[in-house]
Amino acid sequence: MTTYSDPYASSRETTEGTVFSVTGGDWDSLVSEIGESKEERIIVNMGPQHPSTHGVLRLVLELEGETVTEVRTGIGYLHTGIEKNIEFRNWTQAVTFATRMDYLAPIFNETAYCLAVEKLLGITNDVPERASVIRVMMMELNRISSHMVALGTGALELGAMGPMFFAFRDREIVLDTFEEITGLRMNMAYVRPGGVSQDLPAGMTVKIRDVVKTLRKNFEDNAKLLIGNTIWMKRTEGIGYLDLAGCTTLGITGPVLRSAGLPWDLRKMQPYCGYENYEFEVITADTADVYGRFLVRMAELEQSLRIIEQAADKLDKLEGQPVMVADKKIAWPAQLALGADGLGNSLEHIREIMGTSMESLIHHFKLVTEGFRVPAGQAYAAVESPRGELAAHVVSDGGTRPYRVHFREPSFNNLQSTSAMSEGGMVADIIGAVASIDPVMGGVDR
Amino acid sequence: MLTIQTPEAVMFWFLAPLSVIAALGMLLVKKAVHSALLLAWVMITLAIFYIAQDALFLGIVQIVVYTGAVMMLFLFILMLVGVDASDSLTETIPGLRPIAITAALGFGGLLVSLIGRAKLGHDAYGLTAANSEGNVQGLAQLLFSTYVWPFEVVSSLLITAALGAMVLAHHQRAVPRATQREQAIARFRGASLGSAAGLPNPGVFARHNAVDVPALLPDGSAAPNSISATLKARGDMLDSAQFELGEVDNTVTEEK
Amino acid sequence: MTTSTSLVYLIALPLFGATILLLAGRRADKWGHLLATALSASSFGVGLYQLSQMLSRPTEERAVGQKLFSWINVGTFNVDAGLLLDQLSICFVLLITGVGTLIHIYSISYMSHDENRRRFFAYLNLFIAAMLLLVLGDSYLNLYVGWEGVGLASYLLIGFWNQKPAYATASKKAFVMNRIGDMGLSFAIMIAFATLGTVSFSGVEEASHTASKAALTAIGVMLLVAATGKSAQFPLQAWLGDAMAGPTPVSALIHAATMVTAGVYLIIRSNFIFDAAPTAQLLVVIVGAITLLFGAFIGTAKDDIKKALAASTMSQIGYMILGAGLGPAGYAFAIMHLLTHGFFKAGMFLGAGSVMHGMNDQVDMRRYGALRKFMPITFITFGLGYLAIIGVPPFAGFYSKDLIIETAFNAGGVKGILLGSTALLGAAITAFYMTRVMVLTFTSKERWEENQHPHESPILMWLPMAILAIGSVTTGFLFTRGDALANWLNPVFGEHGEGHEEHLFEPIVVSGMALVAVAIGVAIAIMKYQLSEVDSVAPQNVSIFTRIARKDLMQDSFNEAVFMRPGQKLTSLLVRGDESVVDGAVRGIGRTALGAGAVLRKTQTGFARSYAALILIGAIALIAGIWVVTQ
Amino acid sequence: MGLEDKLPSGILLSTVEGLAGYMRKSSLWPATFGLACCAIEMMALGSAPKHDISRFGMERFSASPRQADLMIVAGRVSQKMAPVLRQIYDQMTAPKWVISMGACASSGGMFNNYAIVQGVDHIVPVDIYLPGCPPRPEQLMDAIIKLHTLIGDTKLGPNREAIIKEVELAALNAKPTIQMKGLLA
Amino acid sequence: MTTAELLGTDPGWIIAVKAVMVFGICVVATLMAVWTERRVLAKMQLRTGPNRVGPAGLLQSLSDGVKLALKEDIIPAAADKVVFIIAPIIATSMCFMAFAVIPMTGVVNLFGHKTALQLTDLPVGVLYILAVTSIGVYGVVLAGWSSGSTYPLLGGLRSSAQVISYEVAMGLSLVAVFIYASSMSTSDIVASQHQHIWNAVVLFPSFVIYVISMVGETNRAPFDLAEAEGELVGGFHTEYSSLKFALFFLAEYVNIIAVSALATTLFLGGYHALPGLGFTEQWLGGWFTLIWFFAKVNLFFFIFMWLRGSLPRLRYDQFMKFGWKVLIPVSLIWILIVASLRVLQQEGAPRSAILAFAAGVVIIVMAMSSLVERNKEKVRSADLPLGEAPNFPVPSLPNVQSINVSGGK
Amino acid sequence: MNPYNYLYVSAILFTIGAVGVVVRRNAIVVFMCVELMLNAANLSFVTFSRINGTLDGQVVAFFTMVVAACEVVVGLAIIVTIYRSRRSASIDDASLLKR
Repeated sequence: MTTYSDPYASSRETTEGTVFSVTGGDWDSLVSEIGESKEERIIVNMGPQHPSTHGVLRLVLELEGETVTEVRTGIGYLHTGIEKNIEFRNWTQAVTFATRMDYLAPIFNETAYCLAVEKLLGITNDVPERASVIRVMMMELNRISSHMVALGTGALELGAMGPMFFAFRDREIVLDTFEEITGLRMNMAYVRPGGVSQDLPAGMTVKIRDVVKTLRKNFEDNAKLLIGNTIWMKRTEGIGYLDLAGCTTLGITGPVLRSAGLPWDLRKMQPYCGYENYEFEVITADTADVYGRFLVRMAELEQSLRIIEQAADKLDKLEGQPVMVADKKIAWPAQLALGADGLGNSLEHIREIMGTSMESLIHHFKLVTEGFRVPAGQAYAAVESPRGELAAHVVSDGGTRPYRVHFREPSFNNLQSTSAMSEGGMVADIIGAVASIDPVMGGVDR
Repeated sequence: MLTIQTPEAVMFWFLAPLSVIAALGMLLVKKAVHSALLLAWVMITLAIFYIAQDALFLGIVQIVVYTGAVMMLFLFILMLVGVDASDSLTETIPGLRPIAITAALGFGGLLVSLIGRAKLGHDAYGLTAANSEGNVQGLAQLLFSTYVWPFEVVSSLLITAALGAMVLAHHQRAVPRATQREQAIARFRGASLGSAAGLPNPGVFARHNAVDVPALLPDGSAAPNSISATLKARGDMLDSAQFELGEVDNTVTEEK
Repeated sequence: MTTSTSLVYLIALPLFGATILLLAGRRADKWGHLLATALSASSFGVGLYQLSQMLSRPTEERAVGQKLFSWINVGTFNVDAGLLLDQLSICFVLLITGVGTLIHIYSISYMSHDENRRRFFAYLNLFIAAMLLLVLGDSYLNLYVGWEGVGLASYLLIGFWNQKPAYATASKKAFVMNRIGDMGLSFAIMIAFATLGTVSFSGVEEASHTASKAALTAIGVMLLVAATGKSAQFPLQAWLGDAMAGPTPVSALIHAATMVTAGVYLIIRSNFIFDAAPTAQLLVVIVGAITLLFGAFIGTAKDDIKKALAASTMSQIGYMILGAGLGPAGYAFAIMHLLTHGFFKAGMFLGAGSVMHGMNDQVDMRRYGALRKFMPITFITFGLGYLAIIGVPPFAGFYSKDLIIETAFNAGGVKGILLGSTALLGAAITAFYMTRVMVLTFTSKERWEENQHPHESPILMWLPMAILAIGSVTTGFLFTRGDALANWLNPVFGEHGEGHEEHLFEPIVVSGMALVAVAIGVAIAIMKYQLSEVDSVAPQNVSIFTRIARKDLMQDSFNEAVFMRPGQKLTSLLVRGDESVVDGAVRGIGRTALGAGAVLRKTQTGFARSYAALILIGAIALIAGIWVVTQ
Repeated sequence: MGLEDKLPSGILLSTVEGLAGYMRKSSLWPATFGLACCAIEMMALGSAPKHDISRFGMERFSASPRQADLMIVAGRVSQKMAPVLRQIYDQMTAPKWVISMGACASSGGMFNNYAIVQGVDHIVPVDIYLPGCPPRPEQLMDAIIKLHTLIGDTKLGPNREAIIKEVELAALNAKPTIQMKGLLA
Repeated sequence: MTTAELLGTDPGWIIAVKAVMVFGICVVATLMAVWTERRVLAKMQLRTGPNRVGPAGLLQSLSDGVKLALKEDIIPAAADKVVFIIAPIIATSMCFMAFAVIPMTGVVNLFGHKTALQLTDLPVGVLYILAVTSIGVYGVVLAGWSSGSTYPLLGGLRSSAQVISYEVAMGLSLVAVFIYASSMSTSDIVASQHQHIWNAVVLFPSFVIYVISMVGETNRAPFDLAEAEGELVGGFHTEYSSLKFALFFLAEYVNIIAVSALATTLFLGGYHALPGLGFTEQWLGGWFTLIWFFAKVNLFFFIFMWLRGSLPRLRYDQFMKFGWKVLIPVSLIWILIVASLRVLQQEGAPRSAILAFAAGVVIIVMAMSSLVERNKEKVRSADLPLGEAPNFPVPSLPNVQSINVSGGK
Repeated sequence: MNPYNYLYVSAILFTIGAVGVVVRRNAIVVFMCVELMLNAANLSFVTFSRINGTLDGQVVAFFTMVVAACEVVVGLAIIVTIYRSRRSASIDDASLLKR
């Protein structure tokens, strides 16, 4: 005899035959179960090597036709052990690791870390104003270069080739500026605990103003390429919806949060580096979709340009002031001016430490080989990176090396929203949704 | 009176065996897609036959309708329904196959011999006269005068069939599928926020990345919800135990 | 025949307006009424232009035609969609577009508070287009299209306020009753095609000389049925009263001036058929006579001002039908009465609308009274119409009605006396109930309810009324001056322009008799309503006649008893028969089949392929059979 | 490889070698394999109008490894990514080349830790090592041009086999690392 | 003498020569097209484009082709071998076959023989092209299926659905041309345009529909969903390498050229010069017509490039919706209009009636389109939807001045 | 050669189709065999048309094509529906007629 198994009816054998006891079910749940028949679903693996997953993000999709029913995000393919490595470097060297996390926003990584260290050291107010202004200017430039990548690749992934090239043209302009100031295009390790590694080259503010002018003009072109384009609107409007409740639940910050209507910007809410002295607006949108995020990023570019202009004005006023904290116990001893041979420190500096002061030499030696000591304790400092709240949580046991450094990386938090933004949409919408989050896997995996 | 030119004869003796072979092949191959391809080939040869027989329009329409639409539909359905399943060719109904083959031989033989014996009372005329104003024009003349009624009937049949197919194949959902927007809103208002950030992804670190391998939990056991419920239901799931690191020491000791 | 290319614009302009307004939807709310009015007016302009063209041509070339396209082309049956504008049509064209335009103008103001005014104007335009097609079509088939078109437009307009179930029912009733008439027309067309082989006016006219009398009589009777339906004649008159549910301008345009006269047009247009089929002609006369009394009786009992006017319309159209049935002698007079009636009745309806406008849509005349002081313009225009309809010289109605009465007496013999007396009686009753309306509404004492503030209507409303009033004063005189209209129309009625000239009474005597009858009617009405107190609620203890008249002379009960009940009986009989005989047989077969199936199912395996194999074997058997047979 | 391997050695072969090398180097389709910082510089090479890799006929970044000729390993390779990388490499069709872009890919760079593969040559054969952290686009372009020369000189058929034998022999004859006594010995 | 009669007199060797010429033209045109596309796109994107191989990089696409031929040829283990090999062959050969009925020149002198550069002139030439392209789809579907992996299968299904749907729209847009030319033969259609006016002018809606659907039919941006790199990696040809991939590549471009050539033939007067320039058969006729032909083909090809350079990709459902709910109904309505106009004309209706009809149609279309516009509704709200409150507390909006870029409060 | 040869081909193809319907179990293949039979019939029609010198045969073949298209559309829809509920396209599984 065949046995039937029925979830709603159990049966038992008695002497008079089989007796069924029907338990019954909730009709609504039954209906929804029927509605969610899983028969025609396929599982597709997207990434970690896929042209549209922003690096090495892996997405495991469950599709019903073209509709996405489930998204799992797989991360860790770029895990580099940066936080662990930092524990084995001194406080200053850690900057070179931190800068390589979110490789689109190196200055922000550095600043967040340095602000935290400065807090621990208690020198937050001793950082020279010129250094702060330079930091602000660099951060805003970096915000532009980062947004350019977000917009360009986002457009490319939705099939528009043109914007990509226009965006990278502008990004190159910014990177050239970085190179002129720091010597490197990316991963500069320019911001150091106590200030910045070196002053601006002469006449830089003039150039910066030129750059701002050029960029402002170029941004108009870029906007024209996409805003108002019917296909672009169709691909972005109402896609990847995530409302404010979702954002706050998942701890999402940055343009994604602002696209849901909350004007949350750390530069306004918890000003650092003297942001309270700049005039700029927080950009929000209320569509909570990909298009809103796109608009927010576009509009933030202009605000960044405004800040850069103000910073350039301030820099002109602060010409000649130091860019590193005065405390010689912390400040890197060198002036990092080039020597006559084009390498190394300036002759005056060498002459000073080698010739005039034995103490200087010892101090130099200790500082370079061992680094400065930081009082025991912990500090948390956050900055508003292009992707949201980027923060460093620094723990010191009083030694020359961090006991623990943890970064609160916005990409990591924001990436949690992938499944909320994609489930229920179409396959192609995932691309738009992920692009609108603009995750940087280097930051996610660290 | 019709005389058949040599080129047509050559074409016929070349293509006719090919089409018969293809038809036989369609009967015998295991994969349905191959059957479909062979049938498409038969249809194309028939189209060529039509064209050779002064039915130019019909030949082209044969390709458009049969090869282009009907067979494409078949391929579509084949891809939807069990893509790479090969059919078993063993017979399940006892005695059917010998009956079928005998019957077929008898049927074919009878047909052929009937055709051989058939007499028309006149020679083949050929279509030169009927096609004098053009094959398309001739057909149109007939279609829109003598056969206008069947034409209309057939067209309404076609519309009915299309509608019917849509109704049949339409997958009525018991509850409308929630849009992304609705899902995203409901997600953060549900009873639990446990899965608000999505489910974990499968794969064992640096050892196996496939979607059917459950991830490992810190204690080395497989994480049940790391692979899709659909795969689980279908039973397409590998045992991740083989990727476990047996020697992982799970004991925690105080660091000095 | 001369051809003209601009005829199509007559129809195309309002049709275009209707299309635009219907498609444009709400966005046209702001300008839709203006567009519709302008298009209607320009159609009128085209009509005037055509008239001037026509006048410039010699009499025999005045009819113009336009072939639009080849409509039906099956074997020997050819129908062109073509238009024909002759002296008869132009009268109608000008009436339709002229009065239509006035009513458009009136409606702008009348309907200004209705949120669906645009839709209303779309329907109005649609109606005008359809009506023009009706009178311009050059064959019965084209006429039929217009015929159905006005039916549709009328249906839409009566049911315009279809939120109210009663109004929706009224429109349905009108539609259904019209359908019966339409069946008549379609039968007539079919018979014409079957026996005469053509459906164009000219073709039928030609064929009517040689066709059998029976066929022509059949066609004539069917045409009469059609006419009774559309023109609300006995026995298909019941819908007209209910049709008053529509907005008042609709009543004025459709149910007084234009659509209801389509039947008259049809009969006159088919004069050649009726001339050749005296039996049918006699029927026409009878119907006309009955209806004119019928309508008049109803009119005396109605308290609803619009229904009273509707009854009057019915009665007046009875006059026209009567005239049309009197043969060549009456055609021109029927048309004349039609035209004058178009003016004064439309004017009176508009006046009624104006009164309702001022009285918060109150329609009960017993609730009116003494409105003369509050609505002087309405009073004057309505009064002019009133004088016209009761036939006081020199107003229009006097000329036209008087001529019909005269012709009726001239019909000869007993028939003539009967018809003439009927017409005379009708005139007296008309005078009675119209005076009643007039008195109850304007001159008697106030019987309003509380919170009524009667006031004069705005200029857009009274201007059309004024123009129509002028028409009702002057047209009769103009038409009869030197027999202008009769001569104008003569070519349409072909060779027999001059009829019998034997007079029963001298014309002046007839006029005198008519005036006396009118005077009696007026006098009774004034006595009864002006000089004595009128109840503001209709008294119930009245004579049986009044009661019957209030119930529209039992027409609905009649319909119910004669058509509905037997129909229901028949249906239920059929149902029972179906159940016992047909179903029984079916069930029996079913049972047999089930029994057989139970035996046969054992042979079924359910495998499609084994069935296929069986089919194959069957096919082999078949072919083998052929093989053997052809051996 | 394709049909060129069926050719006999001789003058014809060397002509074909030259031609094939020229064609191959002038149409080198990179697989998109961005990992970290270097990927951005790689994109800059491909996308920034200033650099414009399309001049060399390389703008067709191939999403499918089957159609790619060149894998630019741009960035640090984590232990978790290594099998994926190898799989992609295996899916590429011969002839294929690998540029190890940046310090991390070449040697693990500054990340000498548990997470990072210390040089991608542990997993796939590398043709060009490109230092820098990250290398500028110009550097990458230089590497590509150097690779072009390499490709242009690639031998085919019997010549190729001969070279393979030679290299293998040299490897066999080389002193084992354990016996080495310093850099130069 | 009509083209059909002219071609009927061709001896066998001329046909062979012409076949070779057509093949050669297609291949060379493809090579040039690839190069042009890369250069033009580069210009649109502020770049240079290929310029190393040959003069101005002209040989770039040749080297791509040779390189592909020299690559290793892989047949994946999961693939269905026979079909895997047949698929690219079907795809390529069919698009070449489409060229057989394209009239590329007027009467020319080929080796002393008067003929036209058109392989054959079928009375149902355009239908023939539709038939051949419908077989060409097999290449794509089979490639996707036979690869035995998910992305290609999805890509193959997408692409075949796309090609089939857009072929319907394309076929419908051609009906209007047939009605106006009273013929389905390509050369007749060219001739009728020469006598009257280009179909692109009279049948402008058909022209637009055709141009849109030809982009859809060839799987090109912004309709390149079948091979959408962003979603499906490479679509149906993901698993293909070496020559087989080169064949798909070739097929794609030959297809583009074929549809452009068909567009030229059906809508832009074929090989004839611009009307009104005074070009005649005698003066700048003959082989010069080939130049005109290719100038027009290139115009269409430029449209392809332009679209690719400037537009994002549509989503699949939007794309299918566009095809089925916009293009096909519009072409159906348009055919009805064209047919009615044509009948009116042939029945000799007065010009005013025709004009009135046309005006009426225009107004109806305008009215309907404006109705559609109205129904557009914007979904926007970051406000919390009514109903259950979120589980996680949502902060009240902080008192910070902000600019709302999406037009809200 | 004479045109009757086409009729022989037609007869053979028809027979093959008939056998296929009986022998194959995959519903889709069965359907394809039906299509083959229809096609074979069409070939006969076209040949008859040629033999008789009138186009009526071609018209009938034309109608056959339309009917075949209808049949395929509905048939395949049914197969898909069956497949949805029973996960099988074998016609032996759909033997519910028996009960």
